[in-house]
Amino acid sequence: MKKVDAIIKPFKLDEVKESLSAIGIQGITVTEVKGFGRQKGHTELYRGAEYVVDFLPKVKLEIIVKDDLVASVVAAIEKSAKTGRIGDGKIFVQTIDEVVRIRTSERGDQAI
Amino acid sequence: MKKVDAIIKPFKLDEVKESLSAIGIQGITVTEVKGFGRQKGHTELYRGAEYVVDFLPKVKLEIIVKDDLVASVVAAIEKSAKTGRIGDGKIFVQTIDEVVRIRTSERGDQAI
Amino acid sequence: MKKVDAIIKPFKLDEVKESLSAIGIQGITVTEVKGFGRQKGHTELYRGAEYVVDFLPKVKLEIIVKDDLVASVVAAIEKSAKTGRIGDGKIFVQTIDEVVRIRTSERGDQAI
Amino acid sequence: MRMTWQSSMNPLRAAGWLAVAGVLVFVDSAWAEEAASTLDTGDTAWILMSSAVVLLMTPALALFYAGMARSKNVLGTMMHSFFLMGLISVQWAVIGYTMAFGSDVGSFVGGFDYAFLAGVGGEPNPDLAETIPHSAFMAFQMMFAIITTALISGGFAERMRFSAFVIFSLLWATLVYAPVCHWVWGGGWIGSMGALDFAGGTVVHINSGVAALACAIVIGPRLGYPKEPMVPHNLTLTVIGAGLLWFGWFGFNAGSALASDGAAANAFVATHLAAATATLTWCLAEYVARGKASVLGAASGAVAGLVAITPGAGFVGPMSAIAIGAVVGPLCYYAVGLKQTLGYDDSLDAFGVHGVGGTWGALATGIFASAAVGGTDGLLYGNPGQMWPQVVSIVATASYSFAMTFAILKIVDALVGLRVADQDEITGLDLSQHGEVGYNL
Amino acid sequence: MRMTWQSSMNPLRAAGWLAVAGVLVFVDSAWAEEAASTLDTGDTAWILMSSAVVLLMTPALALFYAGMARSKNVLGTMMHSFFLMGLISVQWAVIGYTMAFGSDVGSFVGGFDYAFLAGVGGEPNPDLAETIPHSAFMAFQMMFAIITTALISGGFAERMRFSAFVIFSLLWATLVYAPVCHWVWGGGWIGSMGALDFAGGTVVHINSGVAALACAIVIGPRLGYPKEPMVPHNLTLTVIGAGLLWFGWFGFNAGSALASDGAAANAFVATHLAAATATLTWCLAEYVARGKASVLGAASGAVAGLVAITPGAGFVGPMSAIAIGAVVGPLCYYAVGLKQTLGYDDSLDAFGVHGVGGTWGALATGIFASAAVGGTDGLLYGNPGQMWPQVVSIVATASYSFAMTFAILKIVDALVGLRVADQDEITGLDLSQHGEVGYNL
Amino acid sequence: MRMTWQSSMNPLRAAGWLAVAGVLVFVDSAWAEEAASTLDTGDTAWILMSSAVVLLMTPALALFYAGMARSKNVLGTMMHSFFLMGLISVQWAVIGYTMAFGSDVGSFVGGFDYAFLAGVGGEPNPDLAETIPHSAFMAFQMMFAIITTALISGGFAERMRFSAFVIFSLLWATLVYAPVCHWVWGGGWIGSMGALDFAGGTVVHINSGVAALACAIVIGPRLGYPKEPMVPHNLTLTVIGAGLLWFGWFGFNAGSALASDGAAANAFVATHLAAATATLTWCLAEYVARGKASVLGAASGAVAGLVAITPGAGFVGPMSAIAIGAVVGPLCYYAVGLKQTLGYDDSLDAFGVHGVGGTWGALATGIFASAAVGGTDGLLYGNPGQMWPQVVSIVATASYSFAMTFAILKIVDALVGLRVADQDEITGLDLSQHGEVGYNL
Ligand SMILES: Nc1ncnc2c1ncn2[C@@H]1O[C@H](COP(=O)(O)OP(=O)(O)O)[C@@H](O)[C@H]1O
Ligand SMILES: Nc1ncnc2c1ncn2[C@@H]1O[C@H](COP(=O)(O)OP(=O)(O)O)[C@@H](O)[C@H]1O
Ligand SMILES: Nc1ncnc2c1ncn2[C@@H]1O[C@H](COP(=O)(O)OP(=O)(O)O)[C@@H](O)[C@H]1O
Repeated sequence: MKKVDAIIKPFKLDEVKESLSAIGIQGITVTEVKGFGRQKGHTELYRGAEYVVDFLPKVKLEIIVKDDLVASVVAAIEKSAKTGRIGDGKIFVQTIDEVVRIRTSERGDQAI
Repeated sequence: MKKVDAIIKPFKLDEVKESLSAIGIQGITVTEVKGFGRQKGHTELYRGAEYVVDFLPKVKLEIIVKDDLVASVVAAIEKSAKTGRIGDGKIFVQTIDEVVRIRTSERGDQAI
Repeated sequence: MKKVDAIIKPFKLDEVKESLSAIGIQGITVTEVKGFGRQKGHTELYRGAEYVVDFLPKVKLEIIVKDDLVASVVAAIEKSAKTGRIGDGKIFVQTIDEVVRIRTSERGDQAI
Repeated sequence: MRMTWQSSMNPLRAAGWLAVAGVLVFVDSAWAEEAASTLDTGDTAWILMSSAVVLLMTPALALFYAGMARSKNVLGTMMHSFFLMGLISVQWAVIGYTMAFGSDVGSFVGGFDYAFLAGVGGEPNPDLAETIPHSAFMAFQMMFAIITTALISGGFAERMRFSAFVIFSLLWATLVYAPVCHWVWGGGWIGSMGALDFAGGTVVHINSGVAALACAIVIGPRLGYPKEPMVPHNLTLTVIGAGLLWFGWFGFNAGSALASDGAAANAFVATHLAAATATLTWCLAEYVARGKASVLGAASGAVAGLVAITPGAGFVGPMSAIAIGAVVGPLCYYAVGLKQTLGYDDSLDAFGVHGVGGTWGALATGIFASAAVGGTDGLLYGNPGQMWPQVVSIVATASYSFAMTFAILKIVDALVGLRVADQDEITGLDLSQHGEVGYNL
Repeated sequence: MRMTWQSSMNPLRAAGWLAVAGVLVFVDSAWAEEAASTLDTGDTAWILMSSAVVLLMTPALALFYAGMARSKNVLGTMMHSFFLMGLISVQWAVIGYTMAFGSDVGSFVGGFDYAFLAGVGGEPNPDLAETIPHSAFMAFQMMFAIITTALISGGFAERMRFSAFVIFSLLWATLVYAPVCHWVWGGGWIGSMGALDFAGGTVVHINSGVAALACAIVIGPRLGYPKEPMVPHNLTLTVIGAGLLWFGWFGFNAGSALASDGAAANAFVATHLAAATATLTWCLAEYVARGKASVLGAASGAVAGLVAITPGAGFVGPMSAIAIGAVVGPLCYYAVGLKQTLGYDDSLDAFGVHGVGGTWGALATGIFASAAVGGTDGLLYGNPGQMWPQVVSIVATASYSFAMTFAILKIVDALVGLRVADQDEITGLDLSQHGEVGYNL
Repeated sequence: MRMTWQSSMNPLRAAGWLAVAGVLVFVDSAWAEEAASTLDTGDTAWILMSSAVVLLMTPALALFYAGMARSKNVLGTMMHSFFLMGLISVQWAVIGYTMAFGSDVGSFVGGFDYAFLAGVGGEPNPDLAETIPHSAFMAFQMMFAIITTALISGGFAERMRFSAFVIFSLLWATLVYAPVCHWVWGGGWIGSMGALDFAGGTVVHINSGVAALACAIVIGPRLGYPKEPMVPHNLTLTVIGAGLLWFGWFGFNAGSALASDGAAANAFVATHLAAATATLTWCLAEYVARGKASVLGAASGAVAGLVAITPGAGFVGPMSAIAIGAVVGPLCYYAVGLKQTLGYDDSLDAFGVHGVGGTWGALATGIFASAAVGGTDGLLYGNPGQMWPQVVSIVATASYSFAMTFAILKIVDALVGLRVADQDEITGLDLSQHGEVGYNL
């Protein structure tokens, strides 16, 4: 089993969720994060004082999938999250040793 | 060393924390997340317009443990987080290569 | 490729970010988390009722790096996040199977 | 998320309303008879503005309470106040006002002379207030009925079914507030026996505080109470609320002079000084007990001081007001702790502050009243006899309020069920009762 | 984050202001002629305080609206109200007041007699208000100009360029508000034909509501509307706003009596009861349609009730006020759904509430007016002829407002562009237009 | 989280309070002597309501300031205002009022005639205000003492020990506010020399602004300042605060007429127009310097305008008010940047806005005063001599305030330590000083 993490632009969340649903993904965990990267931040002004903010709002998706689904999940995210502009984000894939569904105590692929 | 991630219902947090304390776990990192899964969302109404919200509030726990504790940690979470109703959440286990305690620069099992 | 996770004290974030920038790190994803650990919590009082709060605000950094940078990243974090007082936090290192840059579809080390 | 809209406009319903309107217009016609005017523009300005600021106390209470609730109940808690600006206002116009201030029936309740506000117009009614329009007097009193009913919600916050809340509030305002108001201010037996209550120590605070206690007992504690922490979710709301309450209370107490004169000014000063002193002494009590004074303590102390001075505002001098405030701070600080000892869940301390503070205020009025200020001397000025009507008014109001509230709750429980389902309580009132959430930050 | 500061003080600029000041002082000198005073201190107190609470309605509107916007636009939405307290006040002092209340020119607009407030001093101007200072009357009316212009922003919220907003508001207040105000209250043709508008059903609500509709149509829907969910980000702000609006509306409507008397008291009562009833009936409509009443519904209903009673507050009795409020709740509940059917994006329902509610109010005034209350009978009291001026005033105001707003928008679009760039809309107005963010919690 | 409760009610403490009360009642008795009344109900209504809205300015300031603080200090910052509604009110009743308005002692301070409010009752005191109750005058002035002391907290926000704050405030109100108030309004030397200060340019704004500067210097910058970003945590609070401040300022300035007449109306208009203009010109300065106008800028400009017009509100005409506001917007915009150049940390710009804006206002009063408005001409009306007392009053107030504040701070530092421990500053005042947190969203 694999865990796919995707850092995306917040306004793309609904679109990505729908493209994942479309390929049969039934579970996603979403976290609001702040990203620091090549995309440059913005400037805020308060009473004349200027603050450069480097951290931009991003959304992180975590999706546990069976090994054979990884490629299609990555492809779905890539397609739906892309704007082509800097800051579109990253996808990371990791190996998971075990999955448990708390409600049923199922393990492994069944539990996803 | 392993990292155990658990996605649970928010109101179960205190109970899970206590059951983990009870088996000697001394460190947990908690994140507020939103979960999309089989548990269906709810409807919100604003001035007659209806919005279906699919993302539900969940809490994610991350716990780093020595390999031999994984089974009991998973069991403790399973037991304390279970309500038997859909949406109870998942547990994921991953392998960790290295752990460092910042304060002391200890590494490995000592650092947990 | 590796993922370095660091749980640090919130007021150290800027310093850590700068020390990472200094060694050439160009991407960081940051999450606000709550930590339970050896550092003891605080007491809150509301109309005479006393609540002991065990969870403390922490910040989690996730940084994906090429294998050969792991040691220097860990060292940079250790140095800049350390206060020497309990609760300074942890660093965890994990292996990553694949990285994708959404904007360009680059993979692997290029994508970091 | 997806968004849909179902249009289901029903023209018949609109027509129905218009028919009802026709009937009501008939009532309005009765309302035009005029008498020779003794109206004073200054007094009228003062009472109109006082009415407006007392109305503002209800949204202020919504904020004060909602800040102490948990995030998932922020709107539900606000609704307990805000909705009553609708419900009780209409109830008051239809039946409440006349039951409180209509011609006396057996010293217990007012007759139906002013039902549907018949005869309540722009001319003064000298029996009630000589120099202001009768309708201004009615409006001023209306705001009291609203906030008194809203205060009770502190006792059942975070767990009552909304439909039960609506029925309960309507019955309570009619069967408890209106009669007790009549007893004290409308020509009923408590006023007649000489009990002093300038702006509502019994009518408003003991009445609502004791009702809240009955609610807390009958409805039972919140799920998880007291094991789970239930801490205020946004104290900035509570501070805004407390600030606006303090502001509104000037209308409440000094407006109760029903004129813009020295008596109003003295009530204004007494009100302010009691609030100020209780702010200090609640903080002091916290500091002595725990080593830290808190903002919630300061806000709570202010409200406790305002409660305590309410019955005496027009009867006591400024130094007495300071004394009254000084006592009520620590008194209520300790009183709000009682619930943990005794096991009921008066969630937002409506009884602890309004019941206890109001009782102290009613007693203190008997103690500190000075003929030089408001025409009647109290215990400290050599008239111990004043304590008797004060005690009687406290006991009568508390007993009646407790018994009637208890009975109403039982009826409402039988009708629709007082309490939300456990799952709904866990989800929160905002989503389960109202289908909306407070924050999407 | 990094912080820098660039000092660029320009002494010439300060000098320029002082030069301008010199000229203006000359104008102020003209302003001192005095007449025998008939000033009443009670009336003056009432109008001054009413002016203050009507001013407060504009920050209240900022809160009411901003709570319904998305988090990234909270400040931008507030700015649409707050900034106008600056802009329209100065506009009013310079040119707006005299265009509205200066000596009549062709029944259409006021002449320049009061430009720069020349002659608007502390003595009463008996043509406008006999017992209060002329400057108090001017100030009271100024607050109306501000909030009317601010109300429009509900139609273009979350997407208008700030510079476009500034120019639009200035032109609108001058070319639309001032003349329409003159038509109705300043001696113009609508007032002369006998149309009843006590406190601004046409001048304020139809005028701004229809302008908002024009804005929504011309500027187009928000990016993603209606597919993406756009839910209120902080309803506690909306509730605070609604509470303060209700409070302020007492000054708005009862202050429009321009005296502290029975008429003011009756307007006060009518205002309150209509708001109360509409709170209930909007909730009822929600309950019937969806099974749940909401806090946003209660707040919206309150505002709809206040809108609807505005033109009739001084002309109808309390039971008629209840009828007016009862109708407007469901009416506006369904009206705000129209935008989804018809496809425009009246983002915060300025047209749905103010346009529709104001129209009902203007009609209802013709229906329910009673000579016993305000000197004129309406349809239900046997004077169907009153409906005619009411309908004319509605149609004229709506047509003029729509056409002029449309034209102004086109001009502003040509000048600076009405709408922010897509990327700026996605980022939000707070950061893109104002360089700041609402929350760092 | 775990919850516990320790009950430690002490009956002796309650008894102690009652004993104190007994003594105070004795004082109240003295307070009943009455004179022939010249009370005007309209004036009284106006001053009572003005007092209420000026009281509201202190919670408004709590919001205004707290929104600009960081999240961890939101409650601590609010406490700096809210707690003073308790502390300074009692101080004023006991000693402050008499030191300000008691019979003059050497042109420097008032005698003890009104200590414990002896003799301050419902009848007018013709020496102070002929047509309103003496107690209303006292209450009105009390609100000024509270907010002036609260304003200072902008200079030491986010780092002062709470105990130090309490002692400092008490000493400052007694040793600085009361005498300066006496100098200007209580019969002291500044008033006698003919300096014009209608509502507190020197007494309130220069006084508190300069004190804040002393505080910022003595207590030192916040940890991490100016390297770490310290951005406002919740500007919605700041906007609510600014809206309520603007509202309250009508009571502050127009109430200072001490009557409900043309002078009050003119002060009302001047106040509003200066605030409006400064809102625009602060935004304009931002736009010129950075290309963007901000909501914080608009709110700051409004407050700066209100500050600047305070001393002249009753002396200048409306166009002069516009000129005064026009200058103060850019002036304060640049002044708040000074701290970065000069290196002190006036955290919430109490000096930058109140010190600088108040100084400009005091000068501008000398420039723009017109005999036609308030009885005295200024520079522009041919009386350059008026500048002299204005300058003297500025210099005297600023010097006295700076020196005394400095001394008081040194004493308080020696007594309890001015500043919290570093660790507590990092944690935040809310938790470290008050044991509570602002938000659990
Ligand atoms: N090496 C990295 N480790 C962790 N997160 C990263 C890394 N690089 C980028 N990110 C995340 O991805 C986001 C987008 O990256 P950025 O460099 O701005 O643009 P792009 O994705 O177009 O390369 C960042 O805001 C950050 O959250
Ligand atoms: N495949 C998955 N990947 C990541 N998170 C998941 C996955 N499946 C479920 N989750 C998380 O677990 C939560 C509960 O899952 P759900 O399917 O609703 O019920 P259950 O846990 O009973 O199967 C979800 O809200 C989501 O946060
Ligand atoms: N075993 C663990 N698993 C996950 N997170 C941990 C673990 N131990 C500590 N942490 C995180 O690190 C933070 C600091 O740990 P703590 O034990 O308080 O002090 P120290 O880092 O000095 O040992 C905790 O608040 C928690 O967020």
